[in-house]
Amino acid sequence: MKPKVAFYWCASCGGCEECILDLAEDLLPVLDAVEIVFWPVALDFKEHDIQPVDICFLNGAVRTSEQKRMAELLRANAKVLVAFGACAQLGGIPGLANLSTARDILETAEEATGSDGDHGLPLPELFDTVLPIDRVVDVDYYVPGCPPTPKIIGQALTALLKTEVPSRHSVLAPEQALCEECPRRATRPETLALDRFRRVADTIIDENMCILAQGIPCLGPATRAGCEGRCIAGNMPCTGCFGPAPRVRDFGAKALSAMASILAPTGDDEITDALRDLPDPAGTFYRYSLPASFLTRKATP
Amino acid sequence: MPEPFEPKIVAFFCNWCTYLGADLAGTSRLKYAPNARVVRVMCSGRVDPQFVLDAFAKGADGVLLGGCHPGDCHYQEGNYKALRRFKLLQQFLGQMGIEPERIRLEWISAAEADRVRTVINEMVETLKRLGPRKAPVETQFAEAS
Amino acid sequence: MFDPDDIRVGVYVCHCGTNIAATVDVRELAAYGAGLPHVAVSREYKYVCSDPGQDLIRQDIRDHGLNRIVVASCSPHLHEHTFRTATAMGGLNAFYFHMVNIREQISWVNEDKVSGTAKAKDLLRAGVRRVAMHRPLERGSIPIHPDVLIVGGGIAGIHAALTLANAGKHVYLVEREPSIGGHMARFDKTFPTLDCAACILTPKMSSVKNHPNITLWTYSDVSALEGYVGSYKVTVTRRPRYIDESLCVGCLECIDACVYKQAKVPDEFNYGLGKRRPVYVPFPQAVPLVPVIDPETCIQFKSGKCKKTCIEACGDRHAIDLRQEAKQEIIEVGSIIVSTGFQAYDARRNPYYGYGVYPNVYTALEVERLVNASGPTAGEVVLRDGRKPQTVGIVHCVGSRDENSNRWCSRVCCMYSLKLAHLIKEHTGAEVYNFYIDMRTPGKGFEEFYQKLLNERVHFIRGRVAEIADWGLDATEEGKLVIRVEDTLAGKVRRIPVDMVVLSTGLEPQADANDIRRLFNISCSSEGFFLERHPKLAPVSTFTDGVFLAGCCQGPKDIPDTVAQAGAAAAEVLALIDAGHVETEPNTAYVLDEFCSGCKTCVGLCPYHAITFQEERRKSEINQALCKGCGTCVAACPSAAIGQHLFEDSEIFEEVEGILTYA
Amino acid sequence: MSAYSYFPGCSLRGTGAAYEESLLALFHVLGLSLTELEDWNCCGATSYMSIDEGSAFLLSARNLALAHKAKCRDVVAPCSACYLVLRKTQDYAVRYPAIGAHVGKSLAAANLPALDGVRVRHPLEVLYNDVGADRIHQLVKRPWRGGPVACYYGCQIVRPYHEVDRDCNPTRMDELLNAAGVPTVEYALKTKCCGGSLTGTMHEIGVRLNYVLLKEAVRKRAQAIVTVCPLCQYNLDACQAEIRRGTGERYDLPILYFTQALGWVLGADPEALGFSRSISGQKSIRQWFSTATEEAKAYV
Repeated sequence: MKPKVAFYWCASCGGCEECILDLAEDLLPVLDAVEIVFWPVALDFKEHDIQPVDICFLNGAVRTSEQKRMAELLRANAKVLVAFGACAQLGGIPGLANLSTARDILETAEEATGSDGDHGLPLPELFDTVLPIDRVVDVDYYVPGCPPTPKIIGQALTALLKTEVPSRHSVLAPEQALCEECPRRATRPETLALDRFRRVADTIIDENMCILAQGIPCLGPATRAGCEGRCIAGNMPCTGCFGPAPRVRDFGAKALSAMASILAPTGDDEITDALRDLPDPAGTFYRYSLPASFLTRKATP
Repeated sequence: MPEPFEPKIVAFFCNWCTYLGADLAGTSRLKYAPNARVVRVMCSGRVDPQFVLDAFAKGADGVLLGGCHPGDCHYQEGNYKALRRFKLLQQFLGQMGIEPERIRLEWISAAEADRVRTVINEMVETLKRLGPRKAPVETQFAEAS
Repeated sequence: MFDPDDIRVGVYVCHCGTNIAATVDVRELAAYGAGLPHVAVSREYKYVCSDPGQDLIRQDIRDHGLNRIVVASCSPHLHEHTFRTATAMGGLNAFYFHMVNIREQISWVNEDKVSGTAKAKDLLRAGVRRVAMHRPLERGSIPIHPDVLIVGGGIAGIHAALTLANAGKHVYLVEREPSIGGHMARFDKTFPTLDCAACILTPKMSSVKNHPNITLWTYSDVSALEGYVGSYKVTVTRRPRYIDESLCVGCLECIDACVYKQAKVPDEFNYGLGKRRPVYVPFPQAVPLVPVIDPETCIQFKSGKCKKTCIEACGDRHAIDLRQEAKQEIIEVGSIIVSTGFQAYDARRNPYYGYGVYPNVYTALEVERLVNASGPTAGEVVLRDGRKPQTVGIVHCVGSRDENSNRWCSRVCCMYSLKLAHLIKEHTGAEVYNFYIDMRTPGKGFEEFYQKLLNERVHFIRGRVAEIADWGLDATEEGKLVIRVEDTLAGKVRRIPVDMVVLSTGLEPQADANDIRRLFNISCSSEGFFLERHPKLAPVSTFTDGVFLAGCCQGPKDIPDTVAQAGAAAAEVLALIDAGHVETEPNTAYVLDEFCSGCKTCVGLCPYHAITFQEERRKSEINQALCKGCGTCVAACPSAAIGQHLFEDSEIFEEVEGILTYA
Repeated sequence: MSAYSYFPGCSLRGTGAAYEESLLALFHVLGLSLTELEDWNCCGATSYMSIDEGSAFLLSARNLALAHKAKCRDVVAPCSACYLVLRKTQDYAVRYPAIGAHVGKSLAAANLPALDGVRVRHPLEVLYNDVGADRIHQLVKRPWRGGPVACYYGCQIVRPYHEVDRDCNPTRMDELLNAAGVPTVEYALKTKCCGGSLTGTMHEIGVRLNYVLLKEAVRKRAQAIVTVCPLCQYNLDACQAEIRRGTGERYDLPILYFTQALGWVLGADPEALGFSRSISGQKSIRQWFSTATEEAKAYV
């Protein structure tokens, strides 16, 4: 009989669900191979429909009491729990909420909507801190990406459906960083000494040249490969959605270190000047991974 | 009554200048505050920002980086790399609600024993004024859940 | 019997007599150590570095199957090597050892025992956690190139060069002046024996010149240095002297033939007390005895309209080459001795002593030239106007032991002031007054020399001179220099009129000591003299392997001490050369291919070009011989694909963890 | 150009009137505004400082506080004694917490602000740093018709504080005068004692000290001594007659303030420079500083 599969989303944009459908015709063999027993986004499922499954693909981060409960519930019912996509693996874009507090966020929202905060029905509690799935429940595998690419998903599925499965806690993507498969690899000079960093907004990026070499902080060197350099192909720098390379403990710190290292200036003021167009290190280096970083969130009184 | 706050400082000292400066402070019997814990690295350029963030995450109240004076690096220019990383890191720490005074990069030569004492004493004073670091995340999550 | 995968740490807390035990509770610390994870044995011992201490470690490794060792004692810079050896003797890999510094870092800098012990516990805990991560490592070894570079041809450089050359080693001696000899060549007599400086120095100078194992480059500077102990690549720039050393026979006819019939140029060697011609040798016994042409003053260079009588005089020797240009020599050496000497304190910095204002205020070095038979006055001690001085005042500690200039004692001034007092009295029969703060004569025969001077009726007045000026209160002071001083023995202020004042200026680092220091990658003490590796146990070594110190560049000292130190430096170099190789610290960085994405971030960062990018493999590769182990590439690698032996990320993370988590 | 607050002190309203007149005239031609500190009191110098230090500090602290209250950063104290005691108070209030507290308490009682933010300046150093020798040189209006002068700095403006000039061998007055075309001689006694108040208490010693100063100046062929301090000026000026009587040596040297010399060269009205107040050297003064001859020259 076919392995039972569940899909669920926590704090995420829904893109991870989308990308399952983006498999298009490749979806059909998947549907042959597995039996989907829980997929609230696609069909009407309720909490009580949850049943024991072989594999649960859980996307999105955890930022509410409800998401926490669902994660625990699904963990309990799944033989294999897969953290699916950047939010599930690292906290993702919602993780940037860790730069503020639940109260700030709610107040801003209520201000914007003119609501008095009394919603008349019990809403789940919004946590101060957004967390990746594995800070709430034990996770068996990770599928990186914002969102994961069809290729990565395909590989992940086949890997998981094999008889001898990959080692637990592993990330189902290549071991090296993106430069390894970057279409512009050859144009990366051996020695970089940038006078300063530049912004995408006010730079015309040469389509055939290493983007980092053009002074744009491209996180390709720090980011796990597997996406086939899609952003690069779109002439945009890598922003790190595939997360850290295997041996890295804090994605942003490593990316920051690498970027700072290839600057040329040596004087105090020259360095400050070189960093002028890099005003938001947190947003630049931790765009997808703040909740999974050492500091996890902004310190608040 | 509660014990007076004693800040914990993790110090990364380069092997050739600052660590020797600290050794000299020892042989010269200079007394200074006991709050700093020194980790020896070969060069300030070896200090991976991960170490600094890890130290803060694990509850350090301050992190002190010590290297050779510009132009004096035993490895020619490691200290410049340290300076660049430091400046960017300090900016990031600010965004994370960690006061800039909590991280300090100092050039201290093998001869500047007294500088070791002054810097550590100063930093301890500053940190006492700032008070303990704000509660680390786990407790916040515990409260939240 | 013991499972090798099971980590068994031995902890040894050293009392260092009372050095540690006094301010750290060693018993408590050892007990605490015993409670830490992985710790199988934890002891405290009076002197762990002693033989019994080391035996203890060796024995425990066997009896308790220890496979990691932590010693909490002094700085790793002092005894890390000792304990690694002990660990190895015990049959473990030497790098299964970690040292925790609780002396320089704690007991010597901390006031109370409670906080000291607490700090020690943190560091010990960190050490134990760290050592658990250690992995066995093998030391590399570098062959030592047998040739030696000596920088500075004063008595220190000369003595070291001869010692090494006589031992059959090839020496390159580089001197920036036109002749070797340094300050000593300017002295007349040497204290306390009063034997003639020239008589003992010049033979050594000429044997340097004639020694088959010595390549002597004067009028030259070391302009670049790369490499490391065993194989340094040195670039020496030889400034043009416009006379070909290989062709010149030292007849000096060119000098007599110079169109300048009178010597007009103040001559450097005599501190401007004498004159020289544009073509000159600094002094008659110069080595090499090859003149220099000074383009600043030579008419040919200034106007191009000289009869070039010097070239005529040189005739078919054709040694004079006015188109000569600076020449670069590139040499390979294995070790280096830095003996760049000192400079005398500039007496103008004490305006109240009137040097440069009153013509008859001299510095001691100037007077050395005056009393010197081969000096500008042929040994006549006369004032600028030619008079013989009736009374002379010698002022000690000018630019020494002074908050406002240099705080240190220059060590030689008391003795050379006595010497000059004796010589001046001998040459002129003048009344000589010494003004001193303390008489410091701690040396073989020094005190006796002082007594001798006292018997020669030289006056000694204890007190720091306040002022030297030419204004007089009465006839006795008219036309004299009046020395105002508090005579602290008589307890009154005195005014002493003299004809001549000698300022005993102190010794200080060369003006360009900092450039030299950076060139050779060595440190300075706070006063600017080069820093020895250890004040007692490694007085001629530096923190850069293969670079040694000799003479006053390391601190003020007299000739005997300088020569002794030069000998010591030569011995260190010989030991290095005869060992044939040095073992290197295995703290190099290396690339983990399976994680390297070929992003090239590291390649440009290495100051030693040890990292190359392997196009075909698309990986970076680190040359283990070239890597110095700074670890900057390790910190920079965005995929953490570079590791560093002895300083692995995991090891440092564990250390930090240990410091901050209360076990 | 910044505004300076002016602290005259007692001397410049007494024996040192010429100093005040020439200072004001000089600052005027230089276009520097000098406003007298309102309600100033005794600086607390000499007798106070040696008898009751505490009160001395309070006296000068009040002046500094007034300046601070009047929102002016620079207090110009021409009299060396005033300069020193004000400067010292400022320093000690910081260096010794006890004194700081004592001063602070009393100022608070008089609801005056603290001392911080006020700089004690001496006109010599103001001219040297804020105007500069080059500017002085450009502004020269009259030639110096006198002979070479000996610059005499006295003790208090160079010790123990070094803001005005180096403690031994100060040269800034020489530099300014030379820039203004006034020749100076090498004068070894430039910071030696002028006898201070000894001329009043132990007269012979005071006079002897001045004799030494004059003798050396003459020996160095100086035809006048230029000072920065009313007490120095007074001692040197007033002692000469007595020294002539005592020694039979003929001393008749003009003892000028540097502000008089510079004021003349920079074209200030000679009448406003207080030359007439000098005791000694009247003859030379009349020769050197009369505009009559100058105008006469203008015709030929």
